[in-house]
Amino acid sequence: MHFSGFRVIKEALTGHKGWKPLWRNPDPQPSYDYVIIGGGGHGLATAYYLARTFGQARIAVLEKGWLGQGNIGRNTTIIRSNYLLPGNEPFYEFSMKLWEGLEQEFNFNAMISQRGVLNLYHSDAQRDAFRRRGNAMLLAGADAELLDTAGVRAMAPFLNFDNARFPIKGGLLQRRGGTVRHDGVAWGYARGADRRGVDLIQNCEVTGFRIEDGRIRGVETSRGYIGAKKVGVAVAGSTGRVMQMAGMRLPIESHVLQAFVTEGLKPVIPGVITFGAGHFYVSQSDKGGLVFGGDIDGYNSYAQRGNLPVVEDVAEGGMALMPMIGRARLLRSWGGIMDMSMDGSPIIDRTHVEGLYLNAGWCYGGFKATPASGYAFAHLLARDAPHDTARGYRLDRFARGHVIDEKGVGAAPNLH
Amino acid sequence: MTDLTPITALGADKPAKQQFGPLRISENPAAALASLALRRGASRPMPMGLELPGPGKWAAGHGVAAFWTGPDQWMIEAENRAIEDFAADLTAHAAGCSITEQTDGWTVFEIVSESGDAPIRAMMEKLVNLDVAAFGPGSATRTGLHHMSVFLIRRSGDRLAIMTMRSTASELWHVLEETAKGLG
Amino acid sequence: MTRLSGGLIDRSRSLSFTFDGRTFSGHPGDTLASALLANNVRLMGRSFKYHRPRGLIAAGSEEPNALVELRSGARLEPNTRATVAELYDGLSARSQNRIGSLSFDLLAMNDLLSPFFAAGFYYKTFMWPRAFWEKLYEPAIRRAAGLGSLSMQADPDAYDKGFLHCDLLVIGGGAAGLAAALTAARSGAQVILADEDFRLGGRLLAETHLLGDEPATEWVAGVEEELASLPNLRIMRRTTVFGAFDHGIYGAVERVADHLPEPGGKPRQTLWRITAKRAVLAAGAIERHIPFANNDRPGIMLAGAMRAFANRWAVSPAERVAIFTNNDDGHRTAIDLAAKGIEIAGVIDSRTDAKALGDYPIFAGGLVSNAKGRLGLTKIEVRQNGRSQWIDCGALGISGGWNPNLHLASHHRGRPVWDETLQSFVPAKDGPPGLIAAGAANGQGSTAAALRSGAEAAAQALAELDLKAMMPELPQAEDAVSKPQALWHVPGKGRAWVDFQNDVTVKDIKLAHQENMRPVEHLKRWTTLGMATDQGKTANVTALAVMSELTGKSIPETGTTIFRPPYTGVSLSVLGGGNTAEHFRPRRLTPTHHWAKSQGAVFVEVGPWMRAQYFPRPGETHWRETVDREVLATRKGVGICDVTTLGKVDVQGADAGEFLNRLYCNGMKTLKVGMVRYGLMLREDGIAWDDGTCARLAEDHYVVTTTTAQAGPVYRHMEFARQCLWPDMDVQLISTTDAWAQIAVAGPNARRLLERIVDEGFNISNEAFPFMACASLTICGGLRARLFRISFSGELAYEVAVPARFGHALMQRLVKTGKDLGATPYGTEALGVMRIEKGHAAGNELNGQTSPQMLGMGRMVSTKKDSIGAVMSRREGLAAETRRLVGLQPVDPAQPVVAGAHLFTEGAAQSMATDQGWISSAGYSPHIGAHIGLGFLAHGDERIGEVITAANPLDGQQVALRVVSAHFVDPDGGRLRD
Amino acid sequence: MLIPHPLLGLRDAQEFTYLGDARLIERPDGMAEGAEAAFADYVYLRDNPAGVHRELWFHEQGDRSWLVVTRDTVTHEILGAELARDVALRGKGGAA
Repeated sequence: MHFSGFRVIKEALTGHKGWKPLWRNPDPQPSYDYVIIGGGGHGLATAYYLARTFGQARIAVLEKGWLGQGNIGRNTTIIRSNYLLPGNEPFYEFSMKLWEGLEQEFNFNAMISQRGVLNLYHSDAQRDAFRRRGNAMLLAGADAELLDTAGVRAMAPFLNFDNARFPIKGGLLQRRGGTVRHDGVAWGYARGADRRGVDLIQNCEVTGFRIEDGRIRGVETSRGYIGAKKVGVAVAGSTGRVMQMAGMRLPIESHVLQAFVTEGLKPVIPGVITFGAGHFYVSQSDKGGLVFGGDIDGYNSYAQRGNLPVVEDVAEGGMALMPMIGRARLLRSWGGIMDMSMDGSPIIDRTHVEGLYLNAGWCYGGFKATPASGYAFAHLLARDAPHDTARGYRLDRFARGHVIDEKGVGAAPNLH
Repeated sequence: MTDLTPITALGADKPAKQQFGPLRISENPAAALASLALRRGASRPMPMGLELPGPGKWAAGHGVAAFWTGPDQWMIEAENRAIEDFAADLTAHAAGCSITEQTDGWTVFEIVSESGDAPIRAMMEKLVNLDVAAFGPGSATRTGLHHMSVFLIRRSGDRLAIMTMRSTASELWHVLEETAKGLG
Repeated sequence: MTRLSGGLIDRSRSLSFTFDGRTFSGHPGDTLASALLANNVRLMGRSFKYHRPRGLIAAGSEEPNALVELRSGARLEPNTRATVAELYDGLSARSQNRIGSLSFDLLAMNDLLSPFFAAGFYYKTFMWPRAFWEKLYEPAIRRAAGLGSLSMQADPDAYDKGFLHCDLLVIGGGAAGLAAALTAARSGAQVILADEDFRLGGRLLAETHLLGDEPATEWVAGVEEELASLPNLRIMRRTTVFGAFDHGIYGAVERVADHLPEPGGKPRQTLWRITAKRAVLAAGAIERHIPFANNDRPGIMLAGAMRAFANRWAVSPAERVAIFTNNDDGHRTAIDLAAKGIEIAGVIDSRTDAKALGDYPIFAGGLVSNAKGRLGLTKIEVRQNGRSQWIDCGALGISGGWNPNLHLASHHRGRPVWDETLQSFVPAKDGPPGLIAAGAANGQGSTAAALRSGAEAAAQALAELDLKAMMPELPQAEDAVSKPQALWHVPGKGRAWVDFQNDVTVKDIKLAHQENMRPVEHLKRWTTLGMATDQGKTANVTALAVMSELTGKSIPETGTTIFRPPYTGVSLSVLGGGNTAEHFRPRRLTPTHHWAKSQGAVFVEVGPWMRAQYFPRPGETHWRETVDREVLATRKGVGICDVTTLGKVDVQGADAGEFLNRLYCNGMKTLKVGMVRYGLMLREDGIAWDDGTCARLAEDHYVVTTTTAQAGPVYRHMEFARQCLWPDMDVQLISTTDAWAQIAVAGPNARRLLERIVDEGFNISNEAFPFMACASLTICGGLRARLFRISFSGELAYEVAVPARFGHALMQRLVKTGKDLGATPYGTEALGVMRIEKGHAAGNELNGQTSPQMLGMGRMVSTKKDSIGAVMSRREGLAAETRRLVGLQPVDPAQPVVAGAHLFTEGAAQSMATDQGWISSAGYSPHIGAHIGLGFLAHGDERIGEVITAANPLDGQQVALRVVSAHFVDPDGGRLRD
Repeated sequence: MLIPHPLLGLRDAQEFTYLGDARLIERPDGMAEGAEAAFADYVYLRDNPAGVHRELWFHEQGDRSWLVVTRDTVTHEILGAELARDVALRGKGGAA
């Protein structure tokens, strides 16, 4: 079924009787060419691109719960390609370009909204680092502008310019950055994959790998054994748990990141704004809620919930930056499990098991990467070679000393 | 004696002192401070005759006072000896220990209640995440306070000392002022 | 209508208030909701999507409809539930989410278009043409969306936070909570009783049953009196426990002054972090409604709420009301309202065997299937025995059973358990450890059961703490268990609302089912069910039941629904705890701060510190003019700068040398007593991390410095090394950063100046006190001090440290004594310029991404010893890195050098692939007479003299730079040693 | 969260700074054969268990002790805590 305004009108006038399921609920087949573990954004996107772009068939996505259960539905919905390092920036810019045509391509309105991402700076050193980053973005074909205080004030006059502890000296702006309706991404990819014959299998938990002679043969699941020629793992926060079944220790820790939304408010905040001197970033959803977050809680966790100090810390940052939000109320908080890697950058690579591939280490930045991650992982699965923009995301970069450490904090996952 | 004139941590000639309802808060710049840490294998000394207290405790006597700051580590207070080289004196009294001068590392604010321990408790509840009921006289600990690192000493039921790094003294004074006013 | 008799309002006083500009009056004890009802205002809000006219549903914090903008100006507070806004004199409120007036909202056209706005519609359209989404569709949607407005002004009120510790936290002050508190408090335990209401009693205030032989309010008063007399119990009214966090930590907000026109010197709200060994969740229950066509008409509300308004607030939403129920509880409302003189149009009870429990018409086996009255209910359609009839009534109370208010019990993601008898979810056993649910929150909703279970919960909690509880004597109370019939919605053609605020109807749930959005989370996300300000408190369970009907599975099989903090909305102001504006983070002030201020210095934030950036003099019109002067004065005469902010750590012990040897990549053990050495610390991954100096004061005593920014992390790391890596070493550490004021004295006249203050007997001549020497000595007539001959500027330089309280006076003395030597104070700007001129790496170079090799210090990493990071610094990737720190100077001296520009081979195409490095630091060098920079350039050490291009496309700049030595000043270091 | 400090009793986790897996105590010998591989493992690889985890916390706003805390990463339940120095000494075969 093709979605369109005409279709919406037609259905409205005929009692919505014609709407079909967004996807099927197939039972698993005995075997597939490709099994993707993880029905989150990255897994669904991988299946979608495998089918659509790389012309592959006999693909299944195995999801332990419901589609989009993971971090794709538990994030602050920001997209941007404002990275510094050559290992990252081309990849995220590739992702941004995929975002820009995505809705028309998969025929689903994910409400991609490029209202801009503004990172504020508060010192000369921060400005210098941002200038270096902004120039890297331009050199990679992305867009960037460096604003001074007046430029920021023109965009966001409601920030605290008067008596801030850390005065706003300017900001790095990416106008093409913005927000996307997170669930819409999962559903758009899921529907797009389903329409191309991918089996999306919910409530199907992988309980083990069948590996023979160093080669993957299939996966044991809560719904029985499923054979596979190739298996791609894209399970974000659960990476440690899943890869342990293949005997792997990884440069990854699982941490909890909380995010927050306020009650609905009439529009006040134009795009995404991040505070450079506190732990706070914010945007406003189309429904009117201020969607915001800060740092990860900082300790290993699989609990999908965090603690009060971070809530306070984030609110404190928000109040320092934009004291006019004080009378808005926090409505809801949530926690996601982040697969924090040792250098803050992801891994898209083969493993020591032939036919078993890994997509992980997205830290708290996986959402914006969804299209490129799926695309690059599909590329790797289908062609057994890394996508051009993802060459740096190798597993052995840690041992070999080719880390991609945007923040420059080293092997400290909770600081990335 | 040096001809340089010291100033207080708040930048004044004289220590700050202010009354808020039943609470009197004053800066005490006269106490000398030095840290004492046991060297490996050393036995616990009794500097100036004072028995060093255990974890979480403060003890006074023999003209000095001490509180536990960490395993095998204490801070020694000596009233009215801030200008002297107290650390050197302490070194002589604590063989086998590492002594470090801390007099100007920390600024001490003494909070005294005129009406028993309730105002002290109310103040503490708004400042630090410690179980006030369990922080009776003779207790001492380091903790966080409005993003500052402080030592708290419950000198008696109606007396609390808060020590902060000298560089944050003005900030702590502001917090104490605001908090005491809010209790009013 | 006029007030009913009775109620817990103070009729002796009147309070004036306004709603949408009209002035009304109410009484102390009223909420805005009850006062509006008392003034015949039933229409209070508009729904989110369809802008349907709405009135009250509830009487408590679960209210989804009656949201208002409270107060005005900077105190404007959007989305305030009228049901919890305590009335005060002068209160002003406005309805929200409307264009036009509340009764004529232009956006109500959305309601007419509702067929187009079915669940998930927006995912299916607005995609063509692409540009229209951001230019047309989205702006229109954004304008229409949202609820209330922000004032756009900073919140003028004060907020604070506090910390409480107790044995038992009792959440909720109704029957169960009071019994729990009484039980625990009498046992001597430390108890906190928190209730969101301004009056203790909970549901007891809304009922007419006797407790023993007295009205419930009398019993409550007696208990309150006793509790108030117990020093070990703290009653916290107007306090909402909003979240259950790990290990018995609860977040709570006390609304200290929300019931006052203005806080008057007090904080408006306080955020409490309560650490409780045990907690009793006695938060009561929330009544369910039963969806039927047009069940959102103003005047249709929960029957229990209707009863609460009548009994507690002495108001009824209408003179003639009807009740729709599936259980006995609905009948109570009819009985209580009838007793107050309200006409009961009928009780429609879905149970075929239902009987009237009072004098009112009963419609056994009946259903309410429709309602009329757009701005206020006028009549309902009743279906009974296959016939339907319209009945006039101004209000309808609905009782569909009660859902335990188990919100907090699911904050740890424990799944509530379905109770078939109660037809509701009850708290799971795997809830937050230490939290025991009691009373209606645990499905024990009769007054007697609530009292009993509250007391028992407290006793259990205390027993777990080894405290003996005395069970209090509990009064006799009603013990009726009201078992609802399973009735989740009334089938029919019209729209039947499940989630009122977000306009989710039974049809939307059916559509979600049809489109295979069946898992609960898909249902919620597809339809926005449960995402409104009430977080689904009045909707979620009903929606699950409707979905279960469609799937043919049981309700628990269909799914459960859990809640996340906060229980009700918490203002960001109070979560921020009041540390806003300049007190967001503490400022650390240097020992010479007050002096610098008196000199008119301009300050700059450097991490936690405020430092003097430069010292403008009269006549200087630009900061550069000032900085140039400070630099030249230093290089020509002598400059003075407070460098206290560098971290200082005292390292003592027999193994201090070996310890530092392992911490720094270069050797420290061989350092002679009385000497200083530059030290570079690596992270264990081999990247340069921090640098500073190590001064050896004695065989077993070093003082090391760290950078200002890393003082905390480096100290932590040193303790890690001491305690975790090499615990058998004899090393003691302590920070002494604040203890000493440290002042740099730099320039050709530095020694001459210092000789004037160093006491007799100390020889600081070049021979006696050479470059990199250190000593303890006295100055200014006996003041203990430490002197280090180290230089950041490249000049003959010293740093002198004195007890911090003397820093101010020392600074004054140096400036005064050195006047004839050209003594000039300088700030961080000049400091920065001079270190760039000298080629010293600082924060911009030590950015956590640069290796010792890149910094030109590769050879410092000793291979003869093990030190942190040494092994990893030799990894292939780091070894292969060719970028090196170089100096950069514009070919045309008039051209700028800008930090953050990228470096390219001259004439090469510019892309990420051809990128050769970047400029890390830049500034104007008065010494060179041009801008200069430091940067990392591929093979930089082999390219001295080459002209390269600095690209700064952000500013459209391309500048030709010559690669030079990073040491612009005194490259062979002669000045340091003179 | 509350950390059961072996010397000071229950203290709010906000007083602490978290580092990570307690295996960081077991630093390889940098002068040994094969040190680079050992360090690559030490610096970068983690068990990252969903369940019981031994981890390092620093009592930054307290007594400056490093603790080894045993905690369940799924429930956040804390099973114990001891001074890291004692653990380290035990590992080295020294007296705790």
